[in-house]
This record gives sequence, C-alpha cells and structure tokens, in this order.
Amino acid sequence: MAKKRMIQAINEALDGEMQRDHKLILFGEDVEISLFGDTKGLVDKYGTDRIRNTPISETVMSGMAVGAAAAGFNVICHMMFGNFMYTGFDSIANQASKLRYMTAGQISLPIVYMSVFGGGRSAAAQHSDAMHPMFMNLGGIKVVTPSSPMDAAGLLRASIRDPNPVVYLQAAGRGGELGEVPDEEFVIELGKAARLRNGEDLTIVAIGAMVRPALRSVDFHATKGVGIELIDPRTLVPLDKEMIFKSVRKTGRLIIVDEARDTCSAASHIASLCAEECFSALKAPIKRVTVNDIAIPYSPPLEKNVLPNEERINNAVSEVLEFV
Amino acid sequence: MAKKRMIQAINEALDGEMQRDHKLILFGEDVEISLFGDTKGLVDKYGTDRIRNTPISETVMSGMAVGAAAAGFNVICHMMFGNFMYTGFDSIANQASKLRYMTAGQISLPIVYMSVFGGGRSAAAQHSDAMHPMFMNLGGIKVVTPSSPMDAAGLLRASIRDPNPVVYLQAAGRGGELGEVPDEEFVIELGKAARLRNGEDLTIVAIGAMVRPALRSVDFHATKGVGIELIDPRTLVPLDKEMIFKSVRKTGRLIIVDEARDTCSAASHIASLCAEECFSALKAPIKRVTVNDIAIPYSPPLEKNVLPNEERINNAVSEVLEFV
Amino acid sequence: MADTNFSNEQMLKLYESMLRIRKVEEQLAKDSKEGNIPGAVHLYIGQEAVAVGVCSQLSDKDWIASTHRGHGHFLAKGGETRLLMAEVYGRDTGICRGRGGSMHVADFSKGIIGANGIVGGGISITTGAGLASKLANDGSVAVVFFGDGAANQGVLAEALNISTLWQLPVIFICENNGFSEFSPTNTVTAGNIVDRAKPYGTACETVDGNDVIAVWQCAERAKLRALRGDGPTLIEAHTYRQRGHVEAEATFLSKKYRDSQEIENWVSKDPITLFEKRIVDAGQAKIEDLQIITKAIEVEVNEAIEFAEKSPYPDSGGNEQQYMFT
Amino acid sequence: MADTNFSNEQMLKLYESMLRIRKVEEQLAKDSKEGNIPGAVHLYIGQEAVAVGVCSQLSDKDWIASTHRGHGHFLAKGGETRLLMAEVYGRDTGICRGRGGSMHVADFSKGIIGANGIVGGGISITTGAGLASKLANDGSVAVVFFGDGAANQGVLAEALNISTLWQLPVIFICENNGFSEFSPTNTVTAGNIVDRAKPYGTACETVDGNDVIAVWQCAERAKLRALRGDGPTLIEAHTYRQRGHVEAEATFLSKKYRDSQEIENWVSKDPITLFEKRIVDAGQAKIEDLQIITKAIEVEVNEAIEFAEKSPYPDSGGNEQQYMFT
Ligand SMILES: Cc1ncc(C[n+]2csc(CCOP(=O)(O)OP(=O)(O)O)c2C)c(N)n1
Ligand SMILES: Cc1ncc(C[n+]2csc(CCOP(=O)(O)OP(=O)(O)O)c2C)c(N)n1
Ligand SMILES: [Mg+2]
Ligand SMILES: [Mg+2]
Repeated sequence: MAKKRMIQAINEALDGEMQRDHKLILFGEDVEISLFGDTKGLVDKYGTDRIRNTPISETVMSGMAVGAAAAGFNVICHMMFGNFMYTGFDSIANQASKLRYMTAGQISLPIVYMSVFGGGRSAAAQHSDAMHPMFMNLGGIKVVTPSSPMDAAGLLRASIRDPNPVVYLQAAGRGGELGEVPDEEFVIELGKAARLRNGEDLTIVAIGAMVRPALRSVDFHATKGVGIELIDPRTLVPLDKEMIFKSVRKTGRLIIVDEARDTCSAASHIASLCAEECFSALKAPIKRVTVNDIAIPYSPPLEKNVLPNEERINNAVSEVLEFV
Repeated sequence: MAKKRMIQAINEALDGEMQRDHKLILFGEDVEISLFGDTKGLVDKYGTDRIRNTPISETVMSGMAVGAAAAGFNVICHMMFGNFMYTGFDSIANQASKLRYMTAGQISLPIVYMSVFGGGRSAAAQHSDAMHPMFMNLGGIKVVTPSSPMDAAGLLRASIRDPNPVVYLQAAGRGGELGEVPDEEFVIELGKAARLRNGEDLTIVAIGAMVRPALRSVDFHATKGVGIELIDPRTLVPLDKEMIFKSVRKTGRLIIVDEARDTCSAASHIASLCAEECFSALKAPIKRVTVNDIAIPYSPPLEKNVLPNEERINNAVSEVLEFV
Repeated sequence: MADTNFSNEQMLKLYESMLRIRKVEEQLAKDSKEGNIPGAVHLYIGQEAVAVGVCSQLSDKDWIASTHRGHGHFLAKGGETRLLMAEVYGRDTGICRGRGGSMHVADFSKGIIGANGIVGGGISITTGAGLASKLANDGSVAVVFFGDGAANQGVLAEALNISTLWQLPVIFICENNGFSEFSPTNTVTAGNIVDRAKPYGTACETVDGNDVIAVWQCAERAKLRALRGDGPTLIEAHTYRQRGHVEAEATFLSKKYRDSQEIENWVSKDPITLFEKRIVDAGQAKIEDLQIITKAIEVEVNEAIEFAEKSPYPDSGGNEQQYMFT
Repeated sequence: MADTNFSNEQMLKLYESMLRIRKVEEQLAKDSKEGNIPGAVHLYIGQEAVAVGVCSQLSDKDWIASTHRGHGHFLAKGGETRLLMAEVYGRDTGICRGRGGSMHVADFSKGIIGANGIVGGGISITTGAGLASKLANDGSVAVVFFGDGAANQGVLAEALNISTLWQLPVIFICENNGFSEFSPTNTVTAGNIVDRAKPYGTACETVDGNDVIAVWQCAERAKLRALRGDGPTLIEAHTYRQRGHVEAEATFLSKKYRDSQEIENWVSKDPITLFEKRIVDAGQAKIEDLQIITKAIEVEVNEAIEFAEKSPYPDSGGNEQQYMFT
C-alpha cells in the first residue's frame, strides 16, 4: 500500500487497462495533454490510435462510443465535465442505454463515459451539476461514483472491464485527495457498497464527494458515543441494496447525503427503497441532505451554503436521533 | 361544459393563447400541418411568423427558445416526442434551467417545451420514455403532466402564462381521450394537485396516463368498501406536497403510480418526501408502481407487461392494506 | 442511366434485391392497413435503388446503420425476410425478439447496426463503427443511410469534421426523398445537402437515387476512397418516397402536403420498373426470367408472413430485465 | 491595415475600449495569480479588436452572446467595469450578484445575453434572439461570438441552416485564436471555418481579427445585410490568444503546447499596439493623449477593484432559491 492522489490512482488504472486490453481506446477533448491529469502521459505510451483528442463535439463523441463498442472495441469516452454530458446526451439516453435491449442482446456495449461531477470550486452552474440521478433513471447505464483513490482505481478497472455502458463520475476538484492504494492491481466489483464505519444508532449513506464530510460527522459523533454506520454505495447502478437494508434494519435510522439536487435525487430513491423495504425497522423519518433544487452558485459563500457539508449532516443526525 | 377530446382541448387552448398574447410564438417540426393535431389549423390563423415548421434540429430549437424568450417573446418550443428532448437537452439543462438564476433574475424565460411522453402504443424504446424525473431534477424547470382534457387545457394556459420554463408533457397516444371541458376559458394554477376521489383507507398518487388505471382501481375498490383517496399532482414541479401529505397523514398508506423507470422516478421522490414528512402517520410501507428499469419494448404483450396497469395497482393495494 | 458491363447474373441479383424490398413492403402496407402491425411503419417504396446499389458493395463485415425507414437497408444488406417480418409483427422469432420492431431491425451478424428511431441517430454510431474499422484495419467500411431531414441535425457536421480529420472509412449516404416528414425538403433545408461536405474537404457526390447502377458505381468510388485511407464521402442520392411518411398518415393528417401529379411523375421513374425495362431492353433477361424471380420472392414473403403469424409473442417469463445488461 | 476616414474622436473611442479590456484583464491576471478570484478565469488578451470592432457597431437594443472568454465582449458592449469586477470577485454588487462569475457575466439592460460556460452555448440562444429581433422588427440584430473550437459543435450547422432559411438578422463571429483549449485549431478542425457558411448560402467573410478597423467594417457589412433582411453572416476573425487558455494552466499542465516564438510573433502584432501606432503615425492623436486615456482607465480599474473588494459577499439570507423562478 502507498498513499496516492486520486488522480494518480486513476491515471495508473487507465495505464494498466490500456496495457492489458489492446482493444481499449480512449478519446475526448484534450485527453492527450490532459486537463485533469487523469489521462496524462498515455498518448506517449499508446499512440494516437488509442488515445486521441477530439474536436469539441460531444454529440458525435457519445455516439461514436456506441458505434466503436458495437463494432468490437472497448471504449472510454472522456466527457470532461459532467455538464457536457447534457450536450452529448442524445446518444447516451437514446442509444447506449437501450441498444442492447432493443436488439435482444445481439451486442454488448463496453463503454465508459468518464467525467467529473459536483461543485465546490466556484465553477458555477454550468460546471457543477451532480447529474447522476438522470443517468440512474435511464435503466441501461451503470453509474459509478468513487469517493477515495483506492475506489477510484478499483472501480475504474471494473467499469472498463464491464461489458455494459458505465458512467464513471469522479468528484470534481477532488483529484488531489490522498489515500492508501494497494500496490498490486485490484478490481472492485460494481454493485458492492463499502461499509466505512460500523454503528448501531444510525445509518448514513453518502455518495461521492459527500463521503468525506459524512466521515467527519460520523467520527465526531463517535467521540460522543453515538455509533453511526457509514455506507458508501460506490456504484448507484447497480445499487447494493442489501447492505443498505441490512444496516437500516439494524439501526432503524437513515440519513442520505447526496450532492444532487433534491428532487428525484439518488437520495430520494434510496429513501424510497428503505421506506418500502425497511418499514418496520424505521424508528425515525428518513432524512436527505442534498442540494435544494437550485443552480450551483459561483460565489464561495453561496456555494458553500447550498452544498451538503458536515454541519448540515450533524444537524440531520441530531434531528433523526432526537426523533421520538 | 362539453365533452372534448384531449387533443382538441389542447388545440383550443393554444388557439386562445395565441389570440390573447401577441408575443406568443410556437415553432417545431411540422407544427404547421401538425402530427398529433395539437397545433392543427393555427398557422392558417396566425401565419408563419408565429407558427413555424423548423428543420429537424432539436439542439438549436431548444436554445432558440431561450434566446427568443430572453429577448422578450413568449415561446412554445414543440419537441414532438419526449425522447427528442434528449437530442435537444443541452440548452434545456445547461441554459433554460439556469440562466435566470445565473443572472440574478435579470430575465425571466417564459418558455413551454411541449411534447408527449410515455408508452403504450408499441412505439418502442426511442419513442416511449417517461422522462419527467430528469426534468424534475434540473431545479429550474416546471414540469406539467395533465391527465384529462380539462387539465390539459387549463394547465397549458397556465404553463404558457408562467414566466418560467415549463416542460409540458402530454401522455402519448391519449389525445383521443374524452372528458368534460368548461366552455369558458379557465386556467389551472401550477402547483395545485387534484383530489379525484376521497377515501380514508389509502392514498394513491398517480401521474399522467397512470391516472386512468388508478381511477379504475380506486372505483373497483370502492365497490368493495375500500376507500381510496386518489390524487393527481398535475404538476410535478412545483409539487403540491401539502395535499399529498394531508392525505397520507389521514390514510397512513400510500401508493404512487408513475410511468417512469423506477430508479429516481417521481414516485421515488414523492415516497421519500412522505417517508420524511408523514413518518408517524404511516401504517404500511410506501409502494411504487413503476416501470422496472427497462427500455420500453415494442411487442404489445411485453410492453403491456412492463407498464403499470390496473392489475399491478390492485396488487399493490392488497399488499399495502394487508400489511400489519 | 449509368452504363455498366455487369453480367446478366449480376443484374438479376440487383433486381431481385430491389424487388424483395418492394414485395415485403407492399405486404407490410397491407398489413398496416389491416391493423396487423402493432406500431408505426415507414415504408421505403421508391427508394430501393439506394439501399441495393450501396449494399451490393458491402459484405457482412462492413457496417451499415439506417433510419426509421430501415427495412430496405436491412434486406439489401442480407437481413432475412422472415426475421424482419416476425420482428415487425412483434414476435419472439423476430430478429430482435420483438423488443425493437420496425424502427429497430438490426442484425449484427450481418453488419447491420440497425434502423433507428432517432433522426440522425445512426450518424455518430457509424462514425464510431468506422473508427473501429480503421483501427481493426480489416478492410471493412462503415456506411450510414439518413434522410434529407436528418441532414439538418448538427451531428452530421460533427461527424464530417471528425471523420475527415481522422480519415475514417465512413460513407455518409443522404437519401433525399423530397420530404422531411410532411415538409418539402427546401422549406427546411438551405442549399444543397451534398455541399455540406465541402468545407471539411470531405469527398462528395450526388447521384440519381433511382438508378441502381449509378448508385452502385458511386458507392464503389466511395468505398475505394475509404479503403485507400482517403477518408469519408458524402453522397446525396436523389429519390422519392412514393408512399406516406408513415402508413396511416391519411387517417390523421388534416391537409394534403403534396400533389398527386408529383407522385405520379416519380412513380413513372420508379427504380424497379426502370431497371426491369433496362434489363429486358438490353436482352439481359426475358420477362419470364423476371417473373420467375418475382414468384420466388412472393413465395418468400408469404412464407415469412406465415412464419411471423405462427410465431409466439415474446414472453419475458418474469425476467423483464433480460437484455438490459449482460 | 484597413483604410478608414474615422474622426480622431472615433479612433480614440475604439482605442479606449480596447485598452479598457486589456487593463481590466491584466488586473484579473494578477488577481488570479494572487488567489483573489474564486473560479477559473479565461482571458481575452490579444483578441480585443474583435469585440471592440464588432460591438462598436451595436447599440443597447442589439443582442450579443459570448463565451467562457467573455469579459471583452461584456465591456465592449458597454458593460460596466466595476460590475464585472465585482462579479468575478464573487460579490453581491456584481452584475449577477455573484451567482454567475467570470463565465457568466451578463447585462440584459445593455443587450448582453452573457458569457457562457458551454462551448457553443451562445449560438442557439443568439439565433433565438435574432428571431425575436426579426419578429419585433425593431432594427436590432443579434451577434454571437464563439471560438474556433466551438465551430466544431453541430449546433453551428443547425443555426446556419435555420437562420439562413428564416433570414434572421444574426451575425456569427468566430474568433479563431489558434487553439481549442490546448489543441491547435487544425488538429481538431477540418478545412476553413468560414467556408462552413457556404453550403447554406450564408454570407461569409474572413477578417484580420487584430485590426479593429477591418473588424469594424466587416461587422458593418454584416449588420447592413441583416437589417436589409438578407439574413445572417458568418465572420471568421483570425487572432491569437496571448495568454493561457485559463489562467493557472501552467500550474497543472505537464507539457507545453505551443512555443514561445509563436507567442512572440503574435505579440508583435498586438491589436492595441498596432492601433496605437496607427493613430499616432496618422497624427490622429499624440502619445500624451493616449497616456491620458490610459491613466483614466487605470483609475477606473483601480476604483473597480476597490469597489469589488469592499463589496460584501452575497448572502441568500435563508432564501437560497431566490432567482430560480420568478
Ligand atoms: C431526433 C428526432 N426528431 C424528430 C423525429 C420525428 N421524425 C421521424 S421521421 C422524421 C422525418 C425524417 O425525414 P428524413 O430524414 O428526410 O427521412 P425520411 O422520413 O424522408 O426517410 C421526423 C421529424 C425523430 N424520430 N427523431
Ligand atoms: C460543451 C463544452 N465542452 C467542452 C468545454 C470545455 N472547454 C472550455 S473552453 C474549451 C475550448 C474552447 O475553444 P474555443 O472555442 O476555440 O475558444 P477559446 O478558448 O479559444 O476562446 C473547452 C473544450 C465546455 N466548456 N463546454
Ligand atoms: Mg426525407
Ligand atoms: Mg480558440
């Protein structure tokens, strides 16, 4: 194990997969020089046949991924910021998510759509959306939201090896976060959540960049004798419902921390699942700590105010624990 | 009051609004001849300056609506099938839903994006999605889903007069459905649900085309002495939470019938709201009757099988009532 | 009509292929009217020379993607009549086991990426398939058929740009059939579609889309260009949709959008009739030879219908989500 | 350089306008380095002649939309320096009350639809504003600035098609500054961008984007065309981005993507220096006159900074959702 930055872990995973799978190609805007550093150096090793800059043409890019995958390649389509997925949304929503089904399984589509999502760096509304719920609702797309360098690497490998379309969303601006990463190659199966803390009093499910403030809140409460179980689903489709249900059945209390806008968020969905499946176990209302249906503002204090943070999580914890 | 078909009610509302508001324009593919009949005859009355065919160019269309609205017009952008909104999604998600906020209210954007949504007519996966959850999650778009000719007309008038972007989704293939429509001009305020049946035992919230099978189920149960309260939210953003909460607090039981795919559906969201706000009143798990995260199939028996219907609603009712 | 020195056999093969499309679709027109088909059907009648001229240049390893009006491309590329028919009928024996229907017939084993319900949807997909062809370096090309209406989707510009930059073996075939649904092409389309290739330096040609030989030759040039590594070609084939945009349109349209004279004019330039005359006039076949082919196709279509009708509807058997993920 | 018989006053106004942009952005470059600015800043330095040449043709009732590199357009169209500065600083006194920031400066009272974080995002919006201009018939035009990179977004093709068909008073200004982020234009762009107008029959011109007079004249022709009802024009202005794609790029890029010689060459063709020399050489002003203007702008910029720095940050005061809906 060594400490690595998230972006380095991703870069190494990409490198390893490129080496391992000669049918793997990656294209996107400025991936040769790499804006975020995730694809840095790859073009020198693998050449422009396999790592290639595209024009700014998200519409054709997302569809090219479908065609190249259908024709036998394993494709990473790098979409930079998640908001640009809206620009290239047609082929993701109308083609990638449906083509295997519509052809009764004639093909599989091993595609990874890669981008960053979420706010926190004053990138303003058009660069800060957390749009995973929209992908989750498509039905035919797996959705991966790593929260640590290790998960980022292990889930990326799994995403690349998965024969289905995957949207891989790295938390924006968190590339510099450090964490332990195993030295050997490892894969984290899609659909397996991580239990980051054990606890008996309350369950928190936190997604992507929200895991950090949740961890802080959980550890803070631990010092006060409150046992919170913290679950990072890691992949939202498929969702490890069983681990979540098991925890909620044990604790009877649930908070979900999600950087999406509240309405139809991942938090809503997980809440609805538990409201159905863990009904008898619930001792308090399920709380969602989310973004309040707003475009993400530019100015730091405004932005800080709309994003879920430790304080808001703490407040939710108090509310849920105090509920009688 | 007179019986009218839904498409006729919509057509008359459009006609009336065109007459009333000289700044109102409408454009879209083949709106002059009108594929569905909703815009039939309007070009003859109002000319091609105000009613105009566009090329098949959803990307520019959705953005043109933003520009023309920002520049002072009241715009209806006709997008035909809801799935084509994916094609024109960029400007809806990145511009229309955010521009007022990003400019601190310098402008308002009186736009109605109009299309049909949902399945039931073997139109297959690329013409049958119910994609309202994706719009609901954008935060800056109102979402309107009428279920009767009267609501279709009254909500359309309100949508057109609303100074904000509205996605108006008519249930696909239901244009021929008959219903009473007042003779005088009437407007149905956005954000006001309709209580279609009163009951004490259970609440059903049903959306769009799902209201019909829900009504049948409710009326069937009424004959057996089971009192089900049926609520049609009519608009999903803004959502009439109060009416729903009030009903659930009374009945303690809730089923939501939604034609969206289950994950991150409107049903999920309404369930999560009630799981939080009506916790103490709930006597049984909240059930969602939705589409099981699948692309809509072409073949009639397959399609019938995946869409919510009376039978599936009845089963949910039994489950919820039998819960102890 | 374009000159050629095709053998009698070659000529008859083209004839047969066009006629198969025609007969299948005449049957579907009837079926649609009689209510035997669950969804909408968009017929290709009148445009057969385009699909056949192009696809006769291709083998199973080449890729094609097509449109909502995609039966002709499917059949011309070697898709089986009965698998198509059963699909349109929504049966479990259909090429997509009833999941796709008329707008989504696809057979990847034959290089048929499939019809598409999204206008312009095939353009980016085919660009990607062309990228795969280039990287696999297996001598294959990728061909997309799309309409004049689809040419107004921005994705065409993006695809021309990137496929030219990357010199991808892609052939863009715009079938200009005079209408984008009910809008005459020139009311929604500025300039000539073929010229849209020029700013990118993309090769381009127009062709008489009712002359199967001319299409064949034009596609051959594009294919050679692609295989030489000279990149994509945009071909605009002028043709005409003899039937409605969608069968059943007469039942819901409130106005006529074209006059019968125009239709008649184009019917008199019907690609199959013209080709029939040409073969017979050139002595490459006798009327009777053609009748034998016609009979055989009629038998094939009847068998396909029977196959479809006798086939069960699909039943997900409790496993609705089958085929969503592998 | 293009000939003109502008009065001394007119020349000095153009000069002042360019210099304002330059000084504001030099300040922002410093601020960015010192960490005073919360988000990313994309500077326009070197391209000022385009915004100024075009916007000098426009009045408040005309519309402009712009890009992530949008300070220059905002200022050239009459947006106030201190409102821009306060916005970039994220303050409540900013033109968008801190909600938008550098990539979203907009002032509708001045016809400034705004900068845009989505590459190509302004193209469709401006087409719609042009439609409004046409329908309102108020003698206004709609202008969109976009980059060479943005020209590869399919929406440009769609907008050219529809605005030509509808003869909308739209002017499409492509600022070809040599790079799409870190990719040299020709590596991602086939052919000449200006030619992309031709298939639609759209008027088009190229212009030296470092010559403010040439730009002015070119924009005038386009505007007259638009007002005559002759529809849109595509202008490709050749210029150069003297600074990074984004300030701070040196801190994260692992490679150089252009050489210093190239930058130097273009700096020697700096639009402001060239124009300064021209004015002085032609005797339209003395160095001292220019220095007076410079001083005044420096004061303006300093005041703007002070204004911004002293301004409070916005506080939604519990009403986070303010401005989402009206
Ligand atoms: C993205 C999208 N927009 C609109 C439609 C509706 N639609 C189906 S076919 C059609 C016209 C297509 O015209 P053209 O491309 O010329 O093909 P043709 O029907 O003439 O073969 C339209 C508008 C669609 N299916 N997809
Ligand atoms: C839809 C979209 N795709 C990608 C980006 C990321 N991006 C921001 S600026 C830029 C390059 C733009 O190049 P160009 O249009 O030439 O403008 P310039 O930066 O040179 O002024 C890119 C790729 C974006 N903001 N929006
Ligand atoms: Mg056509
Ligand atoms: Mg540029």
